[in-house]
Amino acid sequence: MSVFPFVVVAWILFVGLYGVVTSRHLVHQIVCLIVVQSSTYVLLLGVGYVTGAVAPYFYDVPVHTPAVDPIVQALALTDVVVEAAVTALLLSFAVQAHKRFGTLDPHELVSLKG
Amino acid sequence: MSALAAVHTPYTVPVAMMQALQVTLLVLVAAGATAVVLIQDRVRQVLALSVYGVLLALLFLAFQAPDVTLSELTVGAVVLPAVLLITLAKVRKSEE
Amino acid sequence: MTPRQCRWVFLVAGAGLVAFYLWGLTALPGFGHYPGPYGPAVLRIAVEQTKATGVVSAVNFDYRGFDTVGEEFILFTAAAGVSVVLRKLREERERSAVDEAADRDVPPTSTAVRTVALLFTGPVVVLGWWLASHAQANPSGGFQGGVVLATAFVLVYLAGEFLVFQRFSPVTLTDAVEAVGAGGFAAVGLVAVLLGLPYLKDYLPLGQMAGAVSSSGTIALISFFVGLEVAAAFILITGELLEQTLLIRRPA
Amino acid sequence: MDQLLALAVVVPLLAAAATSAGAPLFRGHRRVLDLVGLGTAAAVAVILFVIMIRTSGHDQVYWFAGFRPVRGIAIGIDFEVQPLSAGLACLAAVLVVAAMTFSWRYFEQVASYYHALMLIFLAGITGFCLTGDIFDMFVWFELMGVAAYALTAYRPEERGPIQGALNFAITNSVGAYLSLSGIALIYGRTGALNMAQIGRAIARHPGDRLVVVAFLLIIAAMLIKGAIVPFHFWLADAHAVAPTPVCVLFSGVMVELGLYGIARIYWSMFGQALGHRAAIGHLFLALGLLTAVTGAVYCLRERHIKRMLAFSTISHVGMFGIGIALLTPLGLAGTAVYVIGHGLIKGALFLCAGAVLHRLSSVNEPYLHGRGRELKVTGAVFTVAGLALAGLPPFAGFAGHGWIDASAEAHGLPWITAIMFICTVLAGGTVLRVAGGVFYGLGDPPAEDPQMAEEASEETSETGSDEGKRHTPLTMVIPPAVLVAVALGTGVLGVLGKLGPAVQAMAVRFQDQAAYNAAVLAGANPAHPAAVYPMEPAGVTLTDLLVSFASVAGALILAWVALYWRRLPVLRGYRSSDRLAAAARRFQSGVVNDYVTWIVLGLACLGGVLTLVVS
Repeated sequence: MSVFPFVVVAWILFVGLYGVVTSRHLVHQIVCLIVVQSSTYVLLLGVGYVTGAVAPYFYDVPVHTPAVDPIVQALALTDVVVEAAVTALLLSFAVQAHKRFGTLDPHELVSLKG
Repeated sequence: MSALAAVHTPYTVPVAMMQALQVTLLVLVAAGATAVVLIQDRVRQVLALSVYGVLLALLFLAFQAPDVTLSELTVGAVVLPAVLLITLAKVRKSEE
Repeated sequence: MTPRQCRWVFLVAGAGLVAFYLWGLTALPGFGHYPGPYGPAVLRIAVEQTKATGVVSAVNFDYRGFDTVGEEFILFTAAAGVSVVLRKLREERERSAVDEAADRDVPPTSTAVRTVALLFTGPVVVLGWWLASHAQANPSGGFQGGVVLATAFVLVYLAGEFLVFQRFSPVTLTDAVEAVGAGGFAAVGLVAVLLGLPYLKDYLPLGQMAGAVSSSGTIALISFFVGLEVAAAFILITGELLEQTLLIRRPA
Repeated sequence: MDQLLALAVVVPLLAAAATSAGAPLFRGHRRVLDLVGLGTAAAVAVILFVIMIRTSGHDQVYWFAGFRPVRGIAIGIDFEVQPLSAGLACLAAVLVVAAMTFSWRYFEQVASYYHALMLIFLAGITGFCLTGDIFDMFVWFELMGVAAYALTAYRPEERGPIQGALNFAITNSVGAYLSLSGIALIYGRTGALNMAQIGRAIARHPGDRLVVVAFLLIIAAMLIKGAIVPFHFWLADAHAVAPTPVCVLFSGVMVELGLYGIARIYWSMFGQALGHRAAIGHLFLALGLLTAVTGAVYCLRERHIKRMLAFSTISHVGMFGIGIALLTPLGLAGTAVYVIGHGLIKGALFLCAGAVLHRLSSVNEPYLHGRGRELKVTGAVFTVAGLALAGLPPFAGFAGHGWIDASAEAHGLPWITAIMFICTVLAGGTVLRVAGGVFYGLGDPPAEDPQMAEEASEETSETGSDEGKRHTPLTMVIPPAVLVAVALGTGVLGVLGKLGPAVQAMAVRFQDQAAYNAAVLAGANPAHPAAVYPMEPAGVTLTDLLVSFASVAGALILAWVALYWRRLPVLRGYRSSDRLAAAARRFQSGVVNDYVTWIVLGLACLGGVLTLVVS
């Protein structure tokens, strides 16, 4: 159990990147990018976990009860916002790309090269 | 293993039970990520992403992070799939 | 590279990179054994210092509040970027939002969906508002509240027509609300500077009761602005994309 | 506690929010927006300049919300400012002022978000430069990135900008997520996000494999942003198509920020833990050389002027990488001055290209041949800037380049001088070729590769209708001239010896991890920072002058040959090889899947080498 969550993190990163590299449709590719990013949430929350500890909320739990790390949770929240922001922007590019190129296959979305 | 021992509080769920839950959810999340990447049909992929978002949210709950669970549920499982579906509706027309 | 070459190169290189990554990951102190000291240090003082029982919110809006300023502006910038990229271009025409049977893009809304959506709108607004205003106590905060609030507007769209959605959330107003939300957060911090304190220093009097809305100083205020910003940003983003799908047409 | 540190980031953010909130009021009053944007950028430039002066004696640390470290544990976010970081951010602010002045008459109708996006971009750069917290660095990096993606796609009615923005956004996002993984890894080890605290924690356990992995992952985003080969492919796609005023910022400062990030991360966190091994320096030297040569070669064969300038930026970034990888104070000092010189000059070149685009509606070199004769001032500025890029004394680039050379030779690496010389000649010569052909009609009218000409002509005017294009507005002529003048002034200071010792002292402080630690965690300012390598003389020698005049001469000869090669007996029968062009296109394919594959391949190789080096 002590490394299993991190193996899952590495696996999610790998399949996510595989998806980005092999995708033939921009929206599909953007979804794969979301998967890549999701590996970071699992990693963040995984490194801050303390076995047996409570969530860092002390509304109905006495203060100073051992709790898991609140910092990584705050970082993961920021991460979720970044995900939403980048995805929205990429999707707006995809909409315009579809208008200009008539396709969303990354291999055909080429205007400048060399 | 680290020198730190697991802590115990009056609110602690039995560790074995918690671990079983976490392992199950981790396996499901790994499978979910793989499914999201491998599904080629766009609409189905977005639905898979939504399910994946729910799985992640449950995993975060098991990681004692209810705040992130709430965000992941609202963003990852609802808003992003909705926005993706709207985009797909826009780009679908000429593909068919 | 051809797609085939791309895939093979990736399978080899990606396996190498992930192996390297795992090599580092397995050196971590084992799952469930977070060593600190950042988290424990904050847990030790947070409730006492900020009067917020939700320590994650205390971190987000106080200890690491400056990160959250940046985070809100990331969302703000993304919404601005979406409106720039999806603005109506000169050659494009806009068709009327009235459902034209011949060129229908979405199936008509059934009465069941309409009723359920309308029934949910009210409670969702209340829930979003509650979440946004209880950052200091529970697993909630401006961000989650804001997203839920935005969902309420999308429900209005589900319940009726896009035009109603647009009437409920006119772009200029949403724009302004978004800017006020993001700018408001930054300005709350700036007031501290005007008072001669470090940026974002909590200058409001703290109450005695940990977890109450009025007790946690600027946390509640910041959470309110974040809620405004997030709700407006998501409404803008969804609205721009919906407008593309439903109204904008290629030049005739 | 100096409140200016916080204001440098908060002021542009608030101004951006204000322009956006007040957008309905400003409709039809674009000048108000222009003035707010310009005023804010100028104010930020002044603030950062003051910070740079005030930090020249000792570092400044600013704890947000007043959360000072408790017993060596940072619980809040800090800004840790040294003159080099403030100076780089100040360069960005100056370039934003120039770009905004230029766009006074440039965009025919500017959507209100242009100013907001530019100011947010500037705020992101400033936060990235000043912060002392690794996650905060990631946040400002992302803010800068998101603003940059949106600005790249500012003209969505064309194909190029959309494709460029997509490639830019996807590659850089992948990098950012890898960085975040690295941050999470190092957090899992040290339980800290403050860079000084992390550095102190990991220095206690040398040889930790997690540290090596985290180091590579964290700098992944910076390698991509810094366009180090093979992570550079997105750059040409994005720089060639972004609106010209935005290109000024991309080439002038954003790419350099990637290298700054690597340097900051290395010298505040990983230097001691990785043992300051020469082998790590050599690894980055190799990357820098590869980047410099690749950029220069692609630059030479490019006919799209903005793309050509983008490749020249890649070449120069390689040289900056070399300067940093020497790990010496003089190398870093030279890089700092070179970055300033290059940023100003490259900004001027892009603005001139923008003026050409405004008047002649093209940036296609073969098409423009001889058509730019009327643009007298623009042509003159472009030519002078080209000469400066080729190393003409006493421009700032000359001093910086010379110091890097001097430091390389002092460490027994004279061949670096030779390669940097060649790259400077290639990049400078190409710019001079364009200057000669376009503005003075020199050379034979070119008959060019039709495919490349077609690609180059894809760029259409950014300024809309043809009305009022009979002359170039002063707002497009003056900014590039002023930038060139500032580069000249800085260079004169350098040549007179006023800059050398001061900048080198700054570099020593930048590289002293112990002093950084003490400043952040103990609030102490050691008077005598310890240099990893000894200080070296930073004067201008006769050899420096000779070498630089030789490189200017070389660039002029190269430009002349490139313009008249058909008349030369040796080259008369030469045809540009299709196979060569096809090979070049295979790498720079424009397909983002390929680019991400290259990133993964590059990182896997770097990971392997780092593993061998450290273990």
